[in-house]
Amino acid sequence: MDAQVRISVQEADFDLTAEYAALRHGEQIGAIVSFCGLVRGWDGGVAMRLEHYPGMTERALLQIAHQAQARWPLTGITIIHRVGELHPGAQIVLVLTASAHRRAAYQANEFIMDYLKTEAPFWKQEVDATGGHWVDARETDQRARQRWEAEYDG
Amino acid sequence: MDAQVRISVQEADFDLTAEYAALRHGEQIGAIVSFCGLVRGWDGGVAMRLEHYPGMTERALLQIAHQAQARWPLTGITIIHRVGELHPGAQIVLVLTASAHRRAAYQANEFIMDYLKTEAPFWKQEVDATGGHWVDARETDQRARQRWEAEYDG
Amino acid sequence: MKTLELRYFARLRDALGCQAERVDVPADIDTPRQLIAWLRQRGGAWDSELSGQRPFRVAINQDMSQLDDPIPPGAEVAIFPPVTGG
Amino acid sequence: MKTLELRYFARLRDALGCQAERVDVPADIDTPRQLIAWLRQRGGAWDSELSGQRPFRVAINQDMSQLDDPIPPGAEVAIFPPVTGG
Repeated sequence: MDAQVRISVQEADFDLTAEYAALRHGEQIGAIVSFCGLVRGWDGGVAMRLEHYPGMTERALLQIAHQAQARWPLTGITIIHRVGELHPGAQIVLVLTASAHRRAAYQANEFIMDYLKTEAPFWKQEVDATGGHWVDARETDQRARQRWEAEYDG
Repeated sequence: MDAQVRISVQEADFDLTAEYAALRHGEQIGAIVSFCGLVRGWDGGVAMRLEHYPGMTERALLQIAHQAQARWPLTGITIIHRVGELHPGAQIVLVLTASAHRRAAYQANEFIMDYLKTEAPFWKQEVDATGGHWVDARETDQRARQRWEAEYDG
Repeated sequence: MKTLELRYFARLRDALGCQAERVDVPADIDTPRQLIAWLRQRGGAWDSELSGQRPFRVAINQDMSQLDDPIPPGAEVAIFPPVTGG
Repeated sequence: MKTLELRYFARLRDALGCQAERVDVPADIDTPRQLIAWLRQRGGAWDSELSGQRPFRVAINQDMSQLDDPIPPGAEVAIFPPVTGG
Protein backbone atom coordinates (compact mmCIF):
# COMPACT_ATOMS: atom_id res chain seq x y z
CA MET A 1 0.00 0.00 0.00
CA ASP A 2 1.22 3.47 -0.77
CA ALA A 3 1.45 5.60 2.32
CA GLN A 4 1.71 9.37 2.34
CA VAL A 5 5.13 9.96 3.96
CA ARG A 6 6.35 13.22 5.45
CA ILE A 7 9.77 13.60 7.09
CA SER A 8 11.11 16.78 8.63
CA VAL A 9 14.21 17.67 10.66
CA GLN A 10 13.79 21.20 11.95
CA GLU A 11 14.65 23.69 14.67
CA ALA A 12 11.11 25.05 14.80
CA ASP A 13 8.45 23.60 17.04
CA PHE A 14 5.76 21.41 15.44
CA ASP A 15 2.00 21.41 15.69
CA LEU A 16 0.31 18.08 16.45
CA THR A 17 -3.07 19.39 15.27
CA ALA A 18 -1.85 20.42 11.84
CA GLU A 19 0.01 17.13 11.33
CA TYR A 20 -2.98 15.09 12.48
CA ALA A 21 -5.30 17.02 10.16
CA ALA A 22 -2.93 16.42 7.24
CA LEU A 23 -3.16 12.64 7.70
CA ARG A 24 -6.91 12.53 8.36
CA HIS A 25 -8.65 12.40 5.03
CA GLY A 26 -10.75 9.93 3.11
CA GLU A 27 -12.99 7.32 4.65
CA GLN A 28 -10.63 4.37 4.82
CA ILE A 29 -8.63 5.45 7.86
CA GLY A 30 -9.79 3.84 11.08
CA ALA A 31 -6.94 4.76 13.41
CA ILE A 32 -4.35 7.48 13.80
CA VAL A 33 -1.72 7.02 16.50
CA SER A 34 0.55 9.86 17.50
CA PHE A 35 3.66 9.86 19.65
CA CYS A 36 4.98 13.12 21.06
CA GLY A 37 8.34 13.04 22.81
CA LEU A 38 9.02 15.82 25.30
CA VAL A 39 12.27 16.99 26.91
CA ARG A 40 12.27 15.87 30.54
CA GLY A 41 13.84 18.08 33.15
CA TRP A 42 16.62 16.93 35.47
CA ASP A 43 18.40 18.34 38.53
CA GLY A 44 20.39 21.40 37.52
CA GLY A 45 19.38 20.93 33.89
CA VAL A 46 19.19 24.01 31.71
CA ALA A 47 18.64 22.68 28.20
CA MET A 48 19.11 19.79 25.82
CA ARG A 49 21.17 20.33 22.65
CA LEU A 50 20.44 18.14 19.67
CA GLU A 51 23.02 17.61 16.98
CA HIS A 52 22.39 15.61 13.82
CA TYR A 53 24.04 14.55 10.57
CA PRO A 54 22.37 16.68 7.89
CA GLY A 55 21.51 14.65 4.83
CA MET A 56 21.90 11.28 6.47
CA THR A 57 19.22 12.09 9.06
CA GLU A 58 16.42 12.62 6.52
CA ARG A 59 17.63 9.56 4.64
CA ALA A 60 17.62 7.38 7.76
CA LEU A 61 14.14 8.56 8.78
CA LEU A 62 12.82 7.88 5.29
CA GLN A 63 14.27 4.37 5.37
CA ILE A 64 12.63 3.72 8.73
CA ALA A 65 9.29 4.96 7.33
CA HIS A 66 9.67 2.65 4.33
CA GLN A 67 10.42 -0.33 6.56
CA ALA A 68 7.27 0.38 8.57
CA GLN A 69 5.28 0.75 5.36
CA ALA A 70 6.54 -2.61 4.11
CA ARG A 71 5.54 -4.27 7.35
CA TRP A 72 2.09 -2.80 8.08
CA PRO A 73 -0.79 -1.54 5.91
CA LEU A 74 -0.45 2.21 6.50
CA THR A 75 -2.10 5.15 4.76
CA GLY A 76 0.21 7.78 6.19
CA ILE A 77 3.42 8.32 8.18
CA THR A 78 4.76 11.58 9.57
CA ILE A 79 8.09 11.88 11.37
CA ILE A 80 9.27 15.25 12.68
CA HIS A 81 12.40 15.61 14.79
CA ARG A 82 13.71 18.86 16.21
CA VAL A 83 17.38 19.84 16.50
CA GLY A 84 19.19 22.67 18.26
CA GLU A 85 18.65 23.80 21.83
CA LEU A 86 15.46 22.66 23.57
CA HIS A 87 14.33 23.39 27.10
CA PRO A 88 12.64 20.97 29.53
CA GLY A 89 8.98 20.54 28.58
CA ALA A 90 9.65 21.23 24.89
CA GLN A 91 8.39 18.94 22.16
CA ILE A 92 11.29 17.06 20.56
CA VAL A 93 9.87 14.36 18.29
CA LEU A 94 6.51 13.60 16.67
CA VAL A 95 5.52 10.36 14.94
CA LEU A 96 2.09 9.86 13.40
CA THR A 97 0.84 6.64 11.81
CA ALA A 98 -2.51 6.22 10.07
CA SER A 99 -4.11 2.93 9.05
CA ALA A 100 -7.42 1.19 8.51
CA HIS A 101 -6.59 -0.91 11.58
CA ARG A 102 -5.62 0.14 15.06
CA ARG A 103 -3.03 -2.55 15.68
CA ALA A 104 -1.08 -1.60 12.54
CA ALA A 105 -1.11 2.07 13.57
CA TYR A 106 0.10 1.27 17.10
CA GLN A 107 2.75 -1.23 16.09
CA ALA A 108 4.15 0.85 13.23
CA ASN A 109 4.38 3.89 15.50
CA GLU A 110 6.30 2.07 18.21
CA PHE A 111 8.52 0.40 15.58
CA ILE A 112 9.40 3.80 14.09
CA MET A 113 10.31 5.24 17.49
CA ASP A 114 12.41 2.20 18.42
CA TYR A 115 14.33 2.40 15.13
CA LEU A 116 14.65 6.17 15.30
CA LYS A 117 16.24 5.84 18.76
CA THR A 118 18.93 3.48 17.46
CA GLU A 119 19.34 4.20 13.73
CA ALA A 120 18.78 7.91 13.14
CA PRO A 121 21.91 10.07 13.57
CA PHE A 122 20.87 12.40 16.38
CA TRP A 123 22.97 13.04 19.46
CA LYS A 124 21.84 14.66 22.69
CA GLN A 125 23.88 16.88 24.93
CA GLU A 126 22.61 17.82 28.38
CA VAL A 127 23.49 21.38 29.28
CA ASP A 128 23.84 22.47 32.91
CA ALA A 129 25.70 25.29 34.66
CA THR A 130 29.03 23.48 34.07
CA GLY A 131 28.53 23.11 30.31
CA GLY A 132 27.41 20.42 27.89
CA HIS A 133 27.54 16.67 28.57
CA TRP A 134 27.00 14.07 25.86
CA VAL A 135 24.31 11.56 26.67
CA ASP A 136 25.32 7.91 26.35
CA ALA A 137 23.21 5.50 24.30
CA ARG A 138 20.97 3.27 26.37
CA GLU A 139 21.01 -0.49 26.31
CA THR A 140 17.20 -0.52 26.73
CA ASP A 141 16.83 1.30 23.40
CA GLN A 142 18.96 -1.34 21.67
CA ARG A 143 16.80 -4.09 23.15
CA ALA A 144 13.61 -2.26 22.19
CA ARG A 145 14.75 -2.26 18.57
CA GLN A 146 16.01 -5.82 18.58
CA ARG A 147 12.65 -7.28 19.59
CA TRP A 148 11.30 -6.23 16.16
CA GLU A 149 13.92 -8.39 14.47
CA ALA A 150 12.76 -11.51 16.27
CA GLU A 151 9.07 -10.73 16.46
CA TYR A 152 6.64 -11.84 13.85
CA ASP A 153 4.13 -9.00 13.75
CA GLY A 154 0.95 -10.25 15.42
CA MET B 1 1.74 6.94 40.84
CA ASP B 2 -1.28 9.20 40.71
CA ALA B 3 -2.39 9.86 37.18
CA GLN B 4 -4.70 12.64 36.13
CA VAL B 5 -7.71 10.76 34.72
CA ARG B 6 -10.40 12.22 32.50
CA ILE B 7 -13.30 10.17 31.13
CA SER B 8 -16.04 11.49 28.87
CA VAL B 9 -18.91 9.91 26.94
CA GLN B 10 -20.42 12.54 24.70
CA GLU B 11 -22.28 13.25 21.47
CA ALA B 12 -20.08 16.26 20.69
CA ASP B 13 -16.88 15.97 18.71
CA PHE B 14 -13.60 16.20 20.62
CA ASP B 15 -10.46 18.21 20.07
CA LEU B 16 -7.15 16.33 20.11
CA THR B 17 -5.18 19.56 20.59
CA ALA B 18 -7.07 20.64 23.69
CA GLU B 19 -6.82 17.18 25.24
CA TYR B 20 -3.11 16.92 24.45
CA ALA B 21 -2.47 20.37 25.94
CA ALA B 22 -4.35 19.40 29.10
CA LEU B 23 -2.00 16.45 29.70
CA ARG B 24 1.21 18.26 28.78
CA HIS B 25 2.44 20.04 31.85
CA GLY B 26 5.40 19.81 34.16
CA GLU B 27 8.84 18.58 33.24
CA GLN B 28 8.55 14.90 34.10
CA ILE B 29 6.53 13.79 31.08
CA GLY B 30 8.67 12.28 28.33
CA ALA B 31 6.00 10.76 26.11
CA ILE B 32 2.37 11.36 25.20
CA VAL B 33 0.70 8.78 22.97
CA SER B 34 -2.67 9.46 21.43
CA PHE B 35 -5.06 7.15 19.64
CA CYS B 36 -7.84 8.57 17.49
CA GLY B 37 -10.42 6.17 16.13
CA LEU B 38 -12.31 7.27 13.02
CA VAL B 39 -15.50 5.93 11.43
CA ARG B 40 -14.55 4.05 8.27
CA GLY B 41 -16.83 4.20 5.27
CA TRP B 42 -18.28 1.11 3.59
CA ASP B 43 -20.24 0.41 0.40
CA GLY B 44 -23.66 1.99 0.71
CA GLY B 45 -22.91 3.17 4.23
CA VAL B 46 -24.66 6.28 5.47
CA ALA B 47 -23.79 6.52 9.13
CA MET B 48 -22.79 4.66 12.27
CA ARG B 49 -25.06 4.81 15.30
CA LEU B 50 -23.51 4.33 18.70
CA GLU B 51 -25.60 3.22 21.63
CA HIS B 52 -24.25 2.87 25.15
CA TYR B 53 -25.32 2.02 28.72
CA PRO B 54 -25.38 5.36 30.53
CA GLY B 55 -23.80 5.11 33.95
CA MET B 56 -22.10 1.79 33.34
CA THR B 57 -20.10 3.20 30.43
CA GLU B 58 -18.32 5.85 32.48
CA ARG B 59 -17.79 3.30 35.25
CA ALA B 60 -16.27 0.74 32.86
CA LEU B 61 -13.95 3.32 31.27
CA LEU B 62 -12.81 4.49 34.69
CA GLN B 63 -12.06 0.91 35.72
CA ILE B 64 -10.04 0.38 32.54
CA ALA B 65 -8.08 3.59 33.26
CA HIS B 66 -7.38 2.41 36.80
CA GLN B 67 -6.17 -0.96 35.55
CA ALA B 68 -3.77 0.80 33.17
CA GLN B 69 -2.61 3.06 35.98
CA ALA B 70 -1.90 0.09 38.22
CA ARG B 71 0.14 -1.56 35.48
CA TRP B 72 2.24 1.30 34.09
CA PRO B 73 3.74 4.50 35.56
CA LEU B 74 1.44 7.09 33.99
CA THR B 75 1.01 10.79 34.69
CA GLY B 76 -2.24 11.18 32.76
CA ILE B 77 -5.01 9.24 31.02
CA THR B 78 -7.81 10.68 28.89
CA ILE B 79 -10.58 8.55 27.36
CA ILE B 80 -13.31 10.18 25.27
CA HIS B 81 -15.92 8.14 23.40
CA ARG B 82 -18.67 9.58 21.26
CA VAL B 83 -22.22 8.23 21.01
CA GLY B 84 -25.14 8.96 18.69
CA GLU B 85 -24.99 9.16 14.92
CA LEU B 86 -21.56 9.54 13.32
CA HIS B 87 -20.71 9.76 9.64
CA PRO B 88 -17.76 8.13 7.84
CA GLY B 89 -14.59 10.09 8.55
CA ALA B 90 -15.86 11.27 11.96
CA GLN B 91 -13.79 10.92 15.11
CA ILE B 92 -15.29 8.30 17.40
CA VAL B 93 -12.81 7.61 20.21
CA LEU B 94 -9.76 9.31 21.68
CA VAL B 95 -7.30 7.81 24.15
CA LEU B 96 -4.30 9.74 25.47
CA THR B 97 -1.63 8.36 27.78
CA ALA B 98 1.22 10.38 29.27
CA SER B 99 4.28 8.96 31.03
CA ALA B 100 7.94 9.62 31.74
CA HIS B 101 8.69 6.65 29.45
CA ARG B 102 7.60 5.95 25.92
CA ARG B 103 7.01 2.24 26.30
CA ALA B 104 4.61 2.77 29.21
CA ALA B 105 2.68 5.38 27.21
CA TYR B 106 2.43 3.10 24.15
CA GLN B 107 1.53 -0.05 26.04
CA ALA B 108 -1.03 1.58 28.31
CA ASN B 109 -2.70 3.22 25.32
CA GLU B 110 -3.04 -0.04 23.39
CA PHE B 111 -4.18 -1.85 26.56
CA ILE B 112 -6.93 0.75 27.12
CA MET B 113 -8.19 0.44 23.53
CA ASP B 114 -8.14 -3.38 23.68
CA TYR B 115 -10.13 -3.39 26.92
CA LEU B 116 -12.48 -0.65 25.73
CA LYS B 117 -13.30 -2.74 22.66
CA THR B 118 -14.33 -5.73 24.77
CA GLU B 119 -15.39 -4.36 28.17
CA ALA B 120 -17.05 -0.97 27.66
CA PRO B 121 -20.80 -1.13 26.91
CA PHE B 122 -20.97 0.49 23.47
CA TRP B 123 -22.80 -1.03 20.52
CA LYS B 124 -22.48 -0.01 16.90
CA GLN B 125 -25.20 -0.04 14.30
CA GLU B 126 -24.35 0.46 10.65
CA VAL B 127 -26.97 2.51 8.87
CA ASP B 128 -27.53 2.17 5.12
CA ALA B 129 -30.49 2.86 2.81
CA THR B 130 -32.27 -0.25 4.14
CA GLY B 131 -31.99 0.77 7.80
CA GLY B 132 -29.77 -0.03 10.78
CA HIS B 133 -27.77 -3.24 11.17
CA TRP B 134 -26.13 -4.22 14.45
CA VAL B 135 -22.43 -4.92 14.15
CA ASP B 136 -21.25 -8.25 15.57
CA ALA B 137 -18.35 -8.40 18.01
CA ARG B 138 -15.07 -9.48 16.47
CA GLU B 139 -13.03 -12.44 17.58
CA THR B 140 -9.83 -10.46 16.89
CA ASP B 141 -10.84 -7.90 19.53
CA GLN B 142 -11.29 -10.68 22.10
CA ARG B 143 -7.85 -12.04 21.27
CA ALA B 144 -6.30 -8.57 21.42
CA ARG B 145 -7.58 -8.21 24.97
CA GLN B 146 -6.64 -11.71 26.04
CA ARG B 147 -2.98 -11.27 25.21
CA TRP B 148 -2.74 -8.73 28.08
CA GLU B 149 -3.85 -11.42 30.51
CA ALA B 150 -0.98 -13.71 29.51
CA GLU B 151 1.66 -11.09 28.82
CA TYR B 152 4.07 -9.91 31.43
CA ASP B 153 4.54 -6.26 30.57
CA GLY B 154 8.00 -5.93 29.04
CA MET C 1 -39.85 -12.93 45.94
CA LYS C 2 -37.23 -10.34 45.13
CA THR C 3 -37.39 -7.34 42.87
CA LEU C 4 -34.83 -6.72 40.10
CA GLU C 5 -34.41 -3.90 37.61
CA LEU C 6 -33.70 -5.48 34.23
CA ARG C 7 -32.23 -3.64 31.27
CA TYR C 8 -31.67 -4.78 27.68
CA PHE C 9 -29.50 -3.15 25.03
CA ALA C 10 -28.79 -3.02 21.31
CA ARG C 11 -29.71 -6.05 19.15
CA LEU C 12 -31.05 -7.93 22.16
CA ARG C 13 -33.40 -5.08 23.15
CA ASP C 14 -34.69 -4.92 19.56
CA ALA C 15 -35.23 -8.70 19.44
CA LEU C 16 -36.94 -8.85 22.84
CA GLY C 17 -38.96 -5.69 22.21
CA CYS C 18 -38.14 -4.57 25.74
CA GLN C 19 -35.78 -1.88 27.00
CA ALA C 20 -36.24 -2.08 30.75
CA GLU C 21 -38.57 -3.75 33.22
CA ARG C 22 -39.01 -4.23 36.94
CA VAL C 23 -39.59 -7.89 37.76
CA ASP C 24 -40.39 -9.87 40.88
CA VAL C 25 -38.49 -13.12 40.68
CA PRO C 26 -38.65 -16.16 43.02
CA ALA C 27 -36.42 -15.71 46.06
CA ASP C 28 -34.18 -18.61 45.03
CA ILE C 29 -32.95 -16.85 41.87
CA ASP C 30 -29.45 -15.89 42.94
CA THR C 31 -27.38 -15.76 39.75
CA PRO C 32 -27.61 -14.54 36.15
CA ARG C 33 -27.73 -18.19 35.05
CA GLN C 34 -30.88 -18.76 37.11
CA LEU C 35 -32.39 -15.45 36.01
CA ILE C 36 -31.83 -16.32 32.35
CA ALA C 37 -33.52 -19.72 32.79
CA TRP C 38 -36.47 -17.95 34.43
CA LEU C 39 -36.74 -15.39 31.59
CA ARG C 40 -36.60 -18.15 28.94
CA GLN C 41 -39.81 -19.61 30.39
CA ARG C 42 -41.58 -16.63 28.80
CA GLY C 43 -41.07 -18.44 25.49
CA GLY C 44 -40.80 -16.87 22.01
CA ALA C 45 -37.88 -14.47 21.54
CA TRP C 46 -37.06 -14.73 25.27
CA ASP C 47 -36.40 -18.42 24.88
CA SER C 48 -34.57 -18.28 21.57
CA GLU C 49 -32.46 -15.14 22.18
CA LEU C 50 -31.27 -16.29 25.60
CA SER C 51 -30.64 -19.92 24.62
CA GLY C 52 -26.94 -19.21 24.31
CA GLN C 53 -26.85 -19.81 20.57
CA ARG C 54 -25.99 -16.15 20.16
CA PRO C 55 -23.58 -14.84 22.75
CA PHE C 56 -24.74 -12.33 25.36
CA ARG C 57 -23.19 -10.61 28.35
CA VAL C 58 -24.57 -9.75 31.78
CA ALA C 59 -23.80 -6.81 34.05
CA ILE C 60 -24.89 -6.67 37.70
CA ASN C 61 -25.18 -3.15 39.11
CA GLN C 62 -23.21 -1.90 36.12
CA ASP C 63 -20.27 -4.27 36.52
CA MET C 64 -19.53 -6.94 33.92
CA SER C 65 -20.44 -10.25 35.58
CA GLN C 66 -20.18 -13.98 35.15
CA LEU C 67 -23.19 -16.32 34.90
CA ASP C 68 -22.68 -17.63 38.43
CA ASP C 69 -21.98 -14.35 40.23
CA PRO C 70 -24.44 -13.51 43.04
CA ILE C 71 -27.27 -11.05 42.28
CA PRO C 72 -27.98 -8.85 45.33
CA PRO C 73 -31.63 -7.99 46.09
CA GLY C 74 -32.83 -4.91 44.20
CA ALA C 75 -29.95 -5.17 41.74
CA GLU C 76 -29.91 -3.63 38.29
CA VAL C 77 -29.19 -6.52 35.93
CA ALA C 78 -28.43 -5.74 32.28
CA ILE C 79 -28.33 -8.27 29.46
CA PHE C 80 -26.78 -7.30 26.14
CA PRO C 81 -24.79 -8.54 23.13
CA PRO C 82 -20.97 -8.52 23.22
CA VAL C 83 -19.84 -4.90 23.01
CA THR C 84 -18.66 -3.31 19.77
CA GLY C 85 -17.46 0.22 20.60
CA GLY C 86 -14.23 1.99 19.83
CA MET D 1 45.75 5.97 -3.19
CA LYS D 2 42.09 6.78 -2.88
CA THR D 3 40.39 9.87 -1.54
CA LEU D 4 37.73 9.74 1.18
CA GLU D 5 35.60 12.43 2.84
CA LEU D 6 35.63 11.76 6.58
CA ARG D 7 33.13 13.23 9.03
CA TYR D 8 33.00 13.01 12.82
CA PHE D 9 30.07 13.82 15.11
CA ALA D 10 29.12 14.56 18.70
CA ARG D 11 31.37 13.30 21.52
CA LEU D 12 33.79 11.73 19.03
CA ARG D 13 34.21 14.99 17.11
CA ASP D 14 34.93 16.81 20.37
CA ALA D 15 37.44 14.17 21.48
CA LEU D 16 39.25 14.08 18.11
CA GLY D 17 39.11 17.83 17.65
CA CYS D 18 38.09 17.29 14.04
CA GLN D 19 34.75 17.72 12.30
CA ALA D 20 35.57 16.79 8.72
CA GLU D 21 38.62 16.07 6.61
CA ARG D 22 39.53 14.88 3.13
CA VAL D 23 42.13 12.11 3.30
CA ASP D 24 44.12 10.10 0.79
CA VAL D 25 44.33 6.54 2.04
CA PRO D 26 46.33 3.59 0.63
CA ALA D 27 44.46 1.87 -2.21
CA ASP D 28 44.12 -1.36 -0.21
CA ILE D 29 41.92 0.24 2.43
CA ASP D 30 38.56 -1.23 1.49
CA THR D 31 36.52 -1.38 4.69
CA PRO D 32 35.74 0.72 7.80
CA ARG D 33 37.78 -1.79 9.84
CA GLN D 34 40.88 -1.06 7.72
CA LEU D 35 40.20 2.68 7.73
CA ILE D 36 39.91 2.72 11.53
CA ALA D 37 43.24 0.85 11.88
CA TRP D 38 44.83 3.40 9.56
CA LEU D 39 43.42 6.35 11.54
CA ARG D 40 44.61 4.85 14.85
CA GLN D 41 48.20 5.07 13.58
CA ARG D 42 47.91 8.83 14.12
CA GLY D 43 48.20 8.07 17.84
CA GLY D 44 46.83 10.12 20.75
CA ALA D 45 43.06 10.54 20.79
CA TRP D 46 42.82 8.82 17.39
CA ASP D 47 44.29 5.67 18.82
CA SER D 48 42.41 5.71 22.11
CA GLU D 49 38.98 6.84 20.86
CA LEU D 50 38.92 4.32 18.02
CA SER D 51 40.34 1.39 20.02
CA GLY D 52 36.84 0.00 20.45
CA GLN D 53 36.81 0.53 24.22
CA ARG D 54 34.01 3.04 23.67
CA PRO D 55 31.49 2.01 21.06
CA PHE D 56 31.28 3.88 17.76
CA ARG D 57 29.28 3.54 14.56
CA VAL D 58 30.23 4.03 10.91
CA ALA D 59 28.13 5.29 8.00
CA ILE D 60 29.26 4.99 4.36
CA ASN D 61 27.66 7.52 2.03
CA GLN D 62 25.08 8.25 4.74
CA ASP D 63 24.02 4.64 5.26
CA MET D 64 24.65 2.86 8.56
CA SER D 65 27.38 0.30 7.81
CA GLN D 66 29.21 -2.66 9.27
CA LEU D 67 32.97 -2.77 9.87
CA ASP D 68 33.56 -5.07 6.90
CA ASP D 69 31.32 -3.37 4.34
CA PRO D 70 33.12 -2.15 1.17
CA ILE D 71 34.03 1.55 0.95
CA PRO D 72 33.63 2.84 -2.62
CA PRO D 73 36.26 5.32 -3.93
CA GLY D 74 35.39 8.93 -3.08
CA ALA D 75 32.95 7.82 -0.37
CA GLU D 76 31.79 9.97 2.52
CA VAL D 77 32.60 7.97 5.65
CA ALA D 78 31.25 9.17 8.97
CA ILE D 79 32.33 7.92 12.39
CA PHE D 80 30.22 8.76 15.45
CA PRO D 81 29.02 7.52 18.84
CA PRO D 82 25.85 5.39 19.10
CA VAL D 83 22.91 7.68 18.42
CA THR D 84 20.76 9.17 21.19
CA GLY D 85 17.89 11.03 19.53
CA GLY D 86 14.17 10.85 20.06
